[in-house]
Parts: sequence; structure tokens; C-alpha cells
Amino acid sequence: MLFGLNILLYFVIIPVLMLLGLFLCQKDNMKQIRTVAVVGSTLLVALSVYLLVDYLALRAAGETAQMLYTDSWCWFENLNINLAVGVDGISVAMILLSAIIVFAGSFASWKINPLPKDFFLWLILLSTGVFGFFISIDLFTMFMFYEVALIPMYLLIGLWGTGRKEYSAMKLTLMLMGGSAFLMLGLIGIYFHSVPEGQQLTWNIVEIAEKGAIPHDWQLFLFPMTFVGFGVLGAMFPFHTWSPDGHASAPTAVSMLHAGVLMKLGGYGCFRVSMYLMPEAANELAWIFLILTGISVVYGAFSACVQTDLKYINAYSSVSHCGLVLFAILMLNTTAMTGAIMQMLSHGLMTALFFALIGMIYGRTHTRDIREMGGLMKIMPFLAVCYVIAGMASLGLPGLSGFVAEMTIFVGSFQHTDMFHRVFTIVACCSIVITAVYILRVVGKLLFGPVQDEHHLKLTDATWWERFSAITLIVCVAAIGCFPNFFSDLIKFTFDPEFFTVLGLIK
Amino acid sequence: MDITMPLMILAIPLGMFLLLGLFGNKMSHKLAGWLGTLGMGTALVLAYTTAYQYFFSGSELFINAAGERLQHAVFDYTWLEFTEKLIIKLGFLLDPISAMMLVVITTISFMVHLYSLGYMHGEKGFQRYYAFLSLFSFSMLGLVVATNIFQMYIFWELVGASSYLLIGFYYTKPSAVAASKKAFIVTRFADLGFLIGILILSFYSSTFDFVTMTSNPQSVFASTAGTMFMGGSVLTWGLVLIFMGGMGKSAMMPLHIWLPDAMEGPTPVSALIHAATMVVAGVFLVARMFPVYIVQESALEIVTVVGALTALYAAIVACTQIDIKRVLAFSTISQIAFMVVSLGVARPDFHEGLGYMASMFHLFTHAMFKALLFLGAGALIHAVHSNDYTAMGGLRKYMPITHISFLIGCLAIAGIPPFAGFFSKDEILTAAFNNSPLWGIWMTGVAGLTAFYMFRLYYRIFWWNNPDYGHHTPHDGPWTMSLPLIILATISCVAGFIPFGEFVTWNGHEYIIHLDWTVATTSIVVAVCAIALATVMYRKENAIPTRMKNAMKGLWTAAYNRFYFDELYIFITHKIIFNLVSRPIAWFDRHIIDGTMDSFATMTNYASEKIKGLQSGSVQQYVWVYLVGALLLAGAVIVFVI
Amino acid sequence: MELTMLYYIIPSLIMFCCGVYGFITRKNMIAILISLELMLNAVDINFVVFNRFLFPGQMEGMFFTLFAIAIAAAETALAIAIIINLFRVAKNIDVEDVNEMKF
Amino acid sequence: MDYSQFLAMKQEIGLLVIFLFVFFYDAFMPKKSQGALAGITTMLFGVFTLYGFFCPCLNGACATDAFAGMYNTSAIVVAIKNILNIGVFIVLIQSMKWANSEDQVIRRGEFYELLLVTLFGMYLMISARHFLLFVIGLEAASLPLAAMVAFDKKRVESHEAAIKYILTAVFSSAVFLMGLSFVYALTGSLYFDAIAAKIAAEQGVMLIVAVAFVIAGIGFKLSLVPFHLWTADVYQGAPTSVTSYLSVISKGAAAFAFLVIMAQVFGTVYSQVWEWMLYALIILTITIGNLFAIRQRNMKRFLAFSSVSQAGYIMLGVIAMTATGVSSLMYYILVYIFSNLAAFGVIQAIENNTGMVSMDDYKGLYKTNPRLSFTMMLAMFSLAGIPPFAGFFSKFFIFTGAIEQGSIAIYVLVLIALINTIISLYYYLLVVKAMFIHKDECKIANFKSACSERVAMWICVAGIIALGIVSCVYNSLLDLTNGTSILANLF
Repeated sequence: MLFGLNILLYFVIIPVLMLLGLFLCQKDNMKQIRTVAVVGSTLLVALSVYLLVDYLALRAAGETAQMLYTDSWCWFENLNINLAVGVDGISVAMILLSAIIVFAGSFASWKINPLPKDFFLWLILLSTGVFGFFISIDLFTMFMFYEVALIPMYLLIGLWGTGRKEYSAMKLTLMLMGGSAFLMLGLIGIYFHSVPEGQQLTWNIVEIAEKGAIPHDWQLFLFPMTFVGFGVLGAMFPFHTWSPDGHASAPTAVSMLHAGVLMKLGGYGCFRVSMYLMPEAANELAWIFLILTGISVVYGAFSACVQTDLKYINAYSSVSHCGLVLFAILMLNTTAMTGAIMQMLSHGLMTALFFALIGMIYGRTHTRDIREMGGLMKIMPFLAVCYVIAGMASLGLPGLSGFVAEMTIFVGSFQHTDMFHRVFTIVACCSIVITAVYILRVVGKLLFGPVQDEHHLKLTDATWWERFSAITLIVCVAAIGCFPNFFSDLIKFTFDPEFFTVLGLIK
Repeated sequence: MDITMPLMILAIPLGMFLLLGLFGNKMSHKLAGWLGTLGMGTALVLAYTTAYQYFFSGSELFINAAGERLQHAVFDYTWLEFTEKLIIKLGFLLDPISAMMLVVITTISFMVHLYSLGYMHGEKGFQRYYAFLSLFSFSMLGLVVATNIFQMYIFWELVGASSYLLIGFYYTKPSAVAASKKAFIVTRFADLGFLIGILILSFYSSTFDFVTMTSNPQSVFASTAGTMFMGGSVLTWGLVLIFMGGMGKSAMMPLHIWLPDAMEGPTPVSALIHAATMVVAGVFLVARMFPVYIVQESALEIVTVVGALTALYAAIVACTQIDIKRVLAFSTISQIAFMVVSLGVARPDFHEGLGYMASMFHLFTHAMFKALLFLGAGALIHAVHSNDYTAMGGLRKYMPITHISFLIGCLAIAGIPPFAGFFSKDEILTAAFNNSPLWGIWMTGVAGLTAFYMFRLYYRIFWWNNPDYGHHTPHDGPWTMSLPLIILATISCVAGFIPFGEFVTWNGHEYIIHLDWTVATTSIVVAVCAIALATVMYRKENAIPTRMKNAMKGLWTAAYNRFYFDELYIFITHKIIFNLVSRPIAWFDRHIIDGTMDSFATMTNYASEKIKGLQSGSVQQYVWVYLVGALLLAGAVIVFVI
Repeated sequence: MELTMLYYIIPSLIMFCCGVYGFITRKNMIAILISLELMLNAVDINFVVFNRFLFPGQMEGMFFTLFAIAIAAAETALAIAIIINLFRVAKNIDVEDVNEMKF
Repeated sequence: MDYSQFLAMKQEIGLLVIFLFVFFYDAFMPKKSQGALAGITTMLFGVFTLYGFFCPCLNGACATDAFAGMYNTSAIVVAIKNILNIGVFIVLIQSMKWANSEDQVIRRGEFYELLLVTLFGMYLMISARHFLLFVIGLEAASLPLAAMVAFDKKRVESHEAAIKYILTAVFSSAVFLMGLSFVYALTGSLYFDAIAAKIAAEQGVMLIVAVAFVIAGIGFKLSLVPFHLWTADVYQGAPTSVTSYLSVISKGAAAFAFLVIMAQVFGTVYSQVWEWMLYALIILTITIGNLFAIRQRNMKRFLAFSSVSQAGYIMLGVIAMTATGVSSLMYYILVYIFSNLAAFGVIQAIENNTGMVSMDDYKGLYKTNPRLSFTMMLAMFSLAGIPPFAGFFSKFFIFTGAIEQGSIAIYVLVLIALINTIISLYYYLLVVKAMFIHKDECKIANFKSACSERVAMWICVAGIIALGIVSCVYNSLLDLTNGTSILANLF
């Protein structure tokens, strides 16, 4: 409770207030708009940190409930749809991530134009959806916020994007909506099989999980629906093609938010809905999706090796990394899943950092083609160093977030009793080499070596807001990388050990 | 013992890295340089004291009543907990080899710090250089004191990264960038093997901890019994994969190709990383896991073979190179191969695993004299501004200190008593002969080659002819550069007399070294002959080398081109990986996968274009469709439902 | 001879079909209106006949027919009015020509 | 006979009163005071709408039959009538400017009279429990519309549309009556429940044909594929006010009437006879409607096809035959009214001020008329079912209602519908794209739309935003349907 209201609600209230504030701003008054954006996002960060601390305090005090801060307001009582909120460690981590990235994003789009007001309106609407998604434990509300988060992308990319923005925006929106079409069917199906015969149907995730009443055959039908539905947003092969085009065309802050947070909605949903509610089906069908995700891990990395557009490179590397998330989730054991969540955090921060830097570089050189750039280390050392750090994080250098996440995933996945899973884990491991290849290729080409284009020589290094947004992200990346146990405990607590051992997947 | 000292050993370099890395550009070169050097100096003192305490304090923590040296984890903090059994800890393990490595690393690192003050004077990015040096020292120290295999892996990666940064120090030089990239990726590839090895071992032993693994491997790895994978027992697979990691770092064939290129880095860096410390990490790794290896002798045999081949290969190539740093690089590869072989041939039943001791001993001595040689080479390059010995000659007059120290280094590596190399190499050969005569003879031959190419190098630099150095005559460097040379030279002279076996054996039992004179004499004879040959060929300018070159043209060109390994790799990476894998995949993604997604849209549009005739605008057609629709509706139900 | 229901139904169905046929084939709107009338009347006949033969006890069908006739009349009137309007604007009442709006 | 049962028809009577008032006002008031007609009518109707909410029939207590069960009213019936009233009220507000425009002023009275009559007919359709009354209602609801479609004397399209409408309407009513005659032949009655009682025993080819014809007859008004072909042309040709009326009100009324007939008359032969008919119709309607909508440039025609596919979604509530389905259907109609009227409001405002109706003219509209384009965008999002706008909720609930029925076939149907939503999203986004994203100079200069139009738009926007989030609307509807007897005759 905070000021007599459930603390989680503030994660929706604050963005909504920001929306109202933005409405009141004059059209092109950057000062007002920035004030609203910065104040709001700072509040969000502060609030999420407070939530984290408070959550840990409660756990330390011996709270053993699956979800904390649970609260439920009746909405459509006849369909038993509630505005049910609640968080466990995973959601807390995700909320923290989102808050940080929104914060960094609003700094990264300091000088956005045209129509700064509308830009921030849509951006904040998007983040409203994101936060709502993470706090809600009611399938309906979850889905609603999910779609709220999706649709602003269209205008954000279409209006402020670059390149083939209209095509990319339309493609992205339609593909994601296609995913949510399957998802909607799956969710409604879950609702109608949520409880044993004759009881009050429910949308509440926790209740459904407790009852565990979804009939086996229905699980086999509903699991793929939901998993694919979320998987599309998780950039699962072969439904990932929206991601390269979308990211390439999106403006900086949007790429940050989209790769950093939105793609995590996919992984989170896969975990929270598909896995959590239908473990048996997950166990039986895992192999199909393991193959798909395993492919996207290696495949994404390989196709990143030959791209020449910076954003395409990172889009494909996101495909690879997010593939790893789904891959680990499918392993159905605590360690791997912890790894998956940490990978989400790590990838979120590091990709956001990447896209922020790319945006800043692009804003100066007006090209994203690595063949036309070189030796930027000489010209804009700060950005270059940040880029190197981001790259190191992405190829899994210890002390940065990527390493711990990937290692947790690999070790966890390798604990699987089944040989097939272990072999696939090894396949996934190969991605670390390929990642190194394309990261170093970019770093070597872009930052080192002689200066390619002498016009670049008079370019300036980062401005203070750019530094600020970059440093924020780097600090977080390093924090996860140096104190992983803090995060893994935060996440791990929320799996009850029974959950997976019943499936007999761990030695 | 209290943990502050060990903690400081790690903390000081790290602190230095952060300090210089974040605020370096605010400092003057001098300040930054001296800060780094002092920091390293403190670390050196602390490391020495720690090692001294370990070996001589005789506290029951370190040595038990039976006189066995023990492994003692000074501290061991949980860093990341996977499962209740599989935990990554960051700790500080004191045992003979780690104590020995502490000494080696801090010594060399300090020397290099000192040396660089002169060598890198006035370089752009001086502070960055020292920051990276500190980072490297930190990672290397962390690696050797690792209490569990995963901690080792972590620092393993860090070492790789800092090596990457230091090789690419001159980042505007494309060759340097390429070299650093190559180094990182090749070792990364090896690390993949390491990682998978870790996964396999930890899966069966369900622990990362070295002590637990090595204390009684038979029972820990009992669960691997019988599980085969592609013809090899999983334990063999695990060990070989782990060794693959070692091969990468220690530049064993065929993963050696990065090391010669790594010479693009500043010479002191080559001395520190690519001669003395990092490249022996592989040897150290195998030594750490040695008790497990002897469970699985097949793995050890593989180690031996790889080592032996590499040793010969590198020695041959070293005879043909003209870039002095490359010669030294290949000699490094060959010498490390010596250590690897000696581990491979070590058997516990013979002299407390003589080979193990020998390889560690050689590691120690080699670190000293190879660093010496590299720093000497640095001084030479500093003086004549060229890497090729063709630009040198007759330098003994101009640079006496360098000359003497270099000579000592050469004698040491050639295995001439009483210099350090002789003793360690002799032990290795003994172990080899004991294992099988083949390896004994083989390695003796390689030792001969070593002596030959080292003296070839020596003569070409300091004797041969006397080119005209133009207006500025070469001279010894400033004292910061000479002092390390002198110190290292002294060590190289005396190090051999250290009773190494009393300190380091695989199971901690004390072992009194005694020279096996048959082996010793043979090796000395071989070495002397080789040196004599070199003297004949290179002491004065003459035509013999050219004639010999022409006599063995094919062999010579092949060796000169390092037997075309790089070309092979270029082929594999560019032709195969990029053109035959990546590009097709990228194309497939753009055109097939993406095309399918787009085709949904196009198909929809196509369909809507096709059926537009339905809306013909004629009311008669409307009602016609209407009626037909109604009747079809009825008809369909009549047919299908009833 | 005995007149069974079929004697009435068949013609009415034929009428209906003629109406449909006329609607679809004729060009003149008036003619189309007439064929529509045919269809409606066929329906009326149906109701009456069903009532008479199947459910002689009641009058529901008959009444329905009455209303149907009235409605048909209204429809025709309206249609004629619109056609006249169209004639004012377009100067012909050929159904082929009223297909400006299509696709 | 007992005349007190006329009191059951409170709303019809109220409507009649307004009608007569308008009629006499139009006929006998002097020219100068004619100008007030539009305002007065609208105001009166507003009052009447309010009255609908307070009339005692809302509490399901007085569910009464009148005229020997020919006429029935109940809480849910009143509710649907109220929903229609709201729609009509908005239409009236929107059309004020048009009705007062130069060339309409002479026919202003007729417009309101005809409109009220059609509404009266729809009331009858909804309340009828006997086919005679139903047919009268149906015709009363469709014939005057033809006149209204032909309202633009100048534009030849208007007449073409009227011709097409009247001819197809008469044809379809003929087919419908044919079907009825078969039903009569089978059961010997035209009372809904009497038919329902007998019909189960009478299965056979004749029944199937009869049902098919009846569905066709009402499907015409709903513009289900393949009975929809008139829709686009008529929507395009008719004056925009009439189009918006046509697209929401008559469709809504027809949908509910269709539900009543299917449930009460043919409910007993649901799975045997018409489930699969409707199944096929829904798939056809949604898909064909979408496919045609993709390629439209004229906004009115575009919305025509979008409304065709929307009709398909509405039908999901019918095929479900569940309480949730019924309430979702009503809710869908309500939301659809608001969303569609918002869109038409914008179109009408632009048409009245600039005469442009093509999507290409809308390019860059956001720069010149941000408010209008924002309203349009909300409407499009709501139609496409994007949260947090009402359209999302109505779609979600109608799917839920359908799936409640439970068979795998329904899951497949819903999946198809869902995949179609992607296509629909595509063309709705096309409009948004034209207005927001297109950079080129906008043909439409900035203008200030009339106060009446703005009021209407504000109402619609408020509805679009509030209807979903404010859950009591849907809850109360679901309460009503849980209490109702509409599905009583089912199975």
C-alpha cells in the first residue's frame, strides 16, 4: 500500500497522468513536454526501485505467497473479469527494466521532431500498456494491456521512423496482431476450461494454476495457440521477420522500448501463460518449439554476420538472444527459467543501449551502413567506448549482464535429463562464438581502423542527455553482471520447487 | 590466514584499472604510469609474502604432518548460485601451483609496467595502456587463484578480452585491429570447447569446485562410467574439450594461428601476455585438472600428441621467420608445447609424477627468460624501429646490456647449464623418455632445433654484418627499460637451482630433483651441436644460409608461410562460414521467410482484385447471386447435414 | 375431377420462377416491377392455398395474404415513384444503365 | 377487445406522437417557423430517448404479451430499442446541418417523418412475435428507406442507389414471404412459439428451404454475403446522413430481430438445420467484406464493406445461442453504433464543407484538421478492436460468447474471424496512415465544423472511450439477457 492505494496501481496511474499532462502541454513547447516526460519516468524508476526494496523486505519477512500485493477489483462480474494485480520477483524485475528503459528512452528522444507532443503521447501510451501487462494477473486485463502496448508502434514507426517506415510499420503491426489473434483464441479457451466442471470460471492466472484443471487434450490445443501468440512478439523463428524491418525503421527511443521491453512481453507471456498454466502440454510439445527456438538462436546470429546496416545487425542479434529466452523457458527447470528471465533483463538493457547508441551515431553521420563509417573511436570516443561495452555485454563478457544470463541458461538447460535437450543446448552454445564474430566485425569496422569519411572528422561527441541515457543503461548492465546472485535470487524464489520436479525433468 | 592480503592482490589491479580507465584522461602520462607501476609493485610484494607464507610458514593450513602441501581456499564467496550444488564462487585457492603462478605473474607484470614507462613513453593513450595492463594483471591473478572451474572460465574470458584490447592498442592500424579480432575469435572458439567441457563435467560431477573434483576423481566421476558419446567415454570428451580451451589460449596447433599475429601489440604486452603469463593458462588449466586427467589416460595421450606436434611444427617455422618477434612467438609456442607434452607424459607412478613438476618448473623458468627475450627484442625494436633482423646486425657494440641479457636468454632457452632452461627442460626430457623413447627422442630433437633458431636469431641481430645506421646510432634504452632486463637476466641465471620439486608436485609430496645424467648429457650435446651449426652459418655474413635455403626450397617456403595455416583459416571463415553459411541464411531470411510473410499480404490483395467482378453494379446480377446463394445454402445443408 | 393442392401450388411456383426469370432478363424497369408482382402474387397464392387445403379450420393465411397484397401495392407505388424520378434525371429507365457504382 | 393492451406499446406510441407532431408541424406551420423543425424534432427525440430509459418496462417485471401474443415487450426488448434510440438521436444531431442546407430545406419534413416511420417499423420487427406483425414491421422499416436513399434529387447516384435498393428489397421480401409460406404450410401457424412447438417434427427439405429463404430475407437487411450486394452501392449513393442511419440503425434492429426469430422460431432445429448455414454465411460475410474493403478509395463505400464484415462478427453472437452471445450481440451493436457514427460524422462534416469523400483527399488531414482526424482514428481503432477503445471489448465478448457454445467447429470459426481481424486492421490502418503519415499537402483546408456535428462527434468519442472501460453497460446487458426468455425455445 502506498498512500492508501495498492502500489502496483501507480504504475498505470502515473503514465495516465503523464498522458493528461502531455495533453495540456502546448503543441511545440519542448520544455513542458520534456518536463512531463522526465518527471514522470523518474517517478516510475523511483517507484519501481521502491517496489523492489519493499518486495524483498516482504520476502525476507517470510511472505510465501506466489504473488504479492495481490488485489482484485471486479470489472465485468458476469464473465468474472477482474482488474487483478499482483507481482512476483519476475514481474518486479520486468517492471524495473521497463521503468529504466522508459527513463533512458525519454532522454534519448530529447530533441525529437516533428510533433514532439504526439510522439511522447504514443510513447507513454505504449509504456502504460507495458506496465499494465506486467502487473496484471488476470488473463483478460493482461491481454488488453498487451494490445494497448502494440498499437502505438504503428504510428511511432510510421510517423517518426526512417527508411521504408510505412511498410515496416504496417508489417510489424499486422504480424504482431496476427500473433495476438491466436493468443486471444487461446486465452478464451483457457477461460472456458479454467476450472473443474460446475465451478465459477475464472481468468485469474493464480487460481487457474492452483486448480490445474485444464484437460490434457485441451492443453495440447491451447498451448501452441498461446505460445505462438506470444512467440511472435518474442521473435520466434519463423515469425521474427517483423523485427529487422521494424527496428531498422523505428526512431531511436522506439527501437529501445520495442527491443528492450516489448519483445520481453513475448517471453514473459510465454512463461506466465503457456508454461505456467499448461506444464504438461509444454513438456510434451517442448521439442517442436525447442527446434524452432534453437534455430532462431543460431540462425539469427549467422544472419547478423553479413548485415551491413547497424540496426539490422542488432535486430538479428535480438532474434538470436530472444530465441535463447524462449529456448530456456522451454527447458522447464528452475535454473534455465531463471536464466531466461535474466536474459530478458540483460538483453533488454543491452539492446536498448545498442539502439540508443546507433541512434546517436546515426543522428551524426546520417548513415547506418558500416561500410561508410570507420574509426569513430577517434571522433566520438565516448559513444565508441559505450558501443564497445555494449558489444562486450552482448558477446557475454563476464562482469556484464550477458555472461551471467547465458551461463545460467546453458548450465540450467544442460541439467535436463533428456539427451536431446542437452545436445540442443550445445547447439545453442555455439551462438556465443558467432556472436563474437559479428560484434567484433562491427566494432572493428565501425570504431577502429582509419577514419572512413573525412566529413565525419568534424562531428561532435555525445551531448549531456545522450551521455546520461547511455550511462544509466551501462550502470544497470554492469550491476547485473557484477551482482547476479541478487537478481537470480529475486527471480528464483518465485518458482516453487515442486512445479518442475513433478515433471521429472531434473536429476 | 587472514584474507586481506590475498584480497588486496586482486583488488589493487582492479582498482587501478577502474581508476585509470575512468579518470585516466584527466591525469598526466607520468602520474598514470607511475600509479600503475606502484600498484603493481604493491601487488608484487603482497604476492611474494603470500607465496612465502604458503611455502615456508609451515602452518597446518598449508602442509600436513605427512609433509604434503595442501590446497587451501583463503576465501570463497558465492557469486552466482545455479542450483544448490552448482554454485559459482569467487575465491582464492592457495596451493603450490597457484602460489608459484602468483610469483610469476606479479614479477613479470611489474617488470613490464616498469619497462613500459620507458618503452611507451609519449605514446597516445598511455593511460589507457596502463589501465588495460592492470585489467590484465587482475584477470590473470584471478584465473590462477580460481577455486572452481567456472571462476577460472570467468577470468579466462576476461584475460581474453584484455588481451584483445591490448593487441588492438594501436586501433588505427588495420593490421592490429585484424590481429586482435583474430586472437579473440580463435580463443573464443576454443572457449566454446572449454564451456561445453565444463557443462559435461559439472553435469556428471554436479560440482564446479576444483578441490572436490580433484580430491578423489574416481568417485566424483563414477556416474560417467559406461556413458559413451560417439565412441568416446563422456569423461574423455569432457577432458578433451576442456583441453581444447587450453589449446586456444596456449596456442597449440591447430589453434595457434592467433599468437604470431598478436605480436601487432606493443612489445611489452607481448612479453607479458603472449610469452610469460596468459599463454601458459592452458598448461595451468590442465595441471589444475591433472588428477582428473590421470583417471582418463586416453585424454592425456591426446594432450601429448598435440603438444609434440606443435613443438616440432613451431620450432621448424621459427627457423625461417625474419621478424624477430615472430621468431620469439613461435619459440614460445614450441616451449609451451614442451610443457604440455611434459604434462601429457606425466604418470603418477614415476617420481611423484615427474612430468607435472617438470612442466610447472619449465613454465616458471620459461616465463622468466622468454619475458627477458621479448623485452630485449623490445629494446632492439625501440632502437632500430624495425621488427626484422635484416635491419639489424652487429648491435653488440651499441647495446651491451641488451646484448648480454639477450645472450643469457638464448642460452637459457637453448638449455645450456647452468642457466634456468637447462634444468627444467632436462626434467621434461626425463619424463618423456620414461613415458616412451619416441617422445624422448622427439623432444630432444626439438630442443636441438630450439637452440639452433635462437642462436640464428642472436647472431643475426648482434653479429652477422654491420649495416649503416645513419645519423642516429642505436643505444640501450633508459634505465626503466634496462633494469627489468638485468633483473630478469639474473633470475634466468639462478632460477634453475631452485629445488622446485620440494615445492611443486602433483600430489603435494616433496620430491628431490636429481639430474638423470644420460638424458642431460644427450640434450647438452644436441644443444651445443645446434649452437655450433648456427655459429657457422650466421656468425659472419656469408652465403651458406642462402645455399641451404635453395637446397630445401619447398620445405623452406612452406615453413616460411607457416605451412599455410592462416590461408586455411581464411578459407574456412570467409569462403565457408561467410559465403556458404551466413549469406545464404541471410538471403533465405529476406526472400523465403520474409517473402512468405509478405506473400500473405500480396495474396490477399490479389484475391480482392480477382473477386471484384462479384460487385458488377448490375442489380439483376445482384438478385441472381442472391437467389443462387439462398438455394445453395439450402442445397448444401440438404446434401451435407441430412 | 378432384382438384388437389398441387394443381394450385405448381402454377404458383411456376409464377414465382417466371418472376425471377423476368427480373433477371428484362431490361425495362417497369417490366422488372411486373415480374416482381408475379413473385409476390405467387406467394399470396401459396398462403391462400395452404390455408384452404391444409388448415381449413382457420383464417390466418387469408389475412396474411390481404396484408401481403397491400404491402406489395405500396412497394410497387414507391418503386414507380423512384423510377419516375430517375427518368427525370437520367432520361431512361433501362436497368442496364444504372450501374455507375460498382466494384 | 381490451384496449388497455395498447399501453404495452409505450415506446411505439411515444414514437407515433413525435411522428404526428412533426407531420403536422411540417404541414401546417408557417414557413418562417419551419426552420426550427430540425432542432425541435431532435430535441423531442432526445426527450423520448431519455423516457425510454425510465419507462417502467426496463425492470424485467412487466414482460408482457399483447394482442394475443402477437406483440411482446420485455426488459431486453426495451433495452435494444433504447440502444437504437441513442443511435437515431446521434444521427439526428449529425444530420441537422444537412437537413437545413439549401436544397434539402424543402423536403426537411419528409426526411424526419420517413426516418421516424422506419424506426417505428424496426420497433415492430423487434417486438413482433407473429410473422404478420413482423412482415409489416420489416416492410415499414425498409420501404421508406428507399425514399430516403433517393433524397438527393440532384445526384443521379442517389437515384441509382434507390433503384437498386428498392428492387432488391422487394425481391428479397418476395423470397422471404415464400419461405414464410412454406413455414406456414409446415406448421399451420404464424405465431413464433406455435411454430417452434410444431417445427421440430416437420424436418425435411421443405423446412430447410424455408429457413434458407427466411435467413436470406433478413440477411438482406443485415447485408450478409451473398445477400449484401446492394450495400456498397446504396451506401455510396445515398446522402451521408441516410447512409449512417442505414449502416447502424437498420442493421442493428435487423440483427436483433434475426436473433429473436432464429432463437424463438427455429431454435428447436438449431443444430439440425441452420447452424451450418449461418456458419458458412459468417465466414463468407467476414472474408468477402474484408476483401472488398481493402481496395476501396471512397470512404462511404469503404465503410459499407467494413460494415458488411462487421455484420459477420455480429452474427457470431447469433450462432452462439448463449446468454453471453445475446448480450454481446446487443453490446456489439451499441459499440458499433458509436464507432461507425463517429466515422460517418467525420465523413459528413468533411463532405458538407468540402464535398470530398475519397480516401486520397484525406491524406495529411492531421496537419489541417487534427480534431477530425483524431476522431476518425478513434473510430477506426474501435472498429478494428483495439483496446482500450470500446470496439476491443465488444469483439472480445462476442468471441467469448461464441466460444461458450463450446464445439471445436466454433473454435475454428472464431479463429477464422480473428485472422480476418488482421485484414480489417490493415484497411482501417490505411485510413489512419492516409490521415497521419502521408506527408504530401492536404487537399482539405482547415475548417470549423458546425456545432451540431461537433456535438455528435463528442458524444461518439465519449462513447468509444467510455463504453468499454465503464463495465456497468455490459454487465447490465448481461443481467438482462440472463433474465430473458429469448432463448427459452432453444432445443
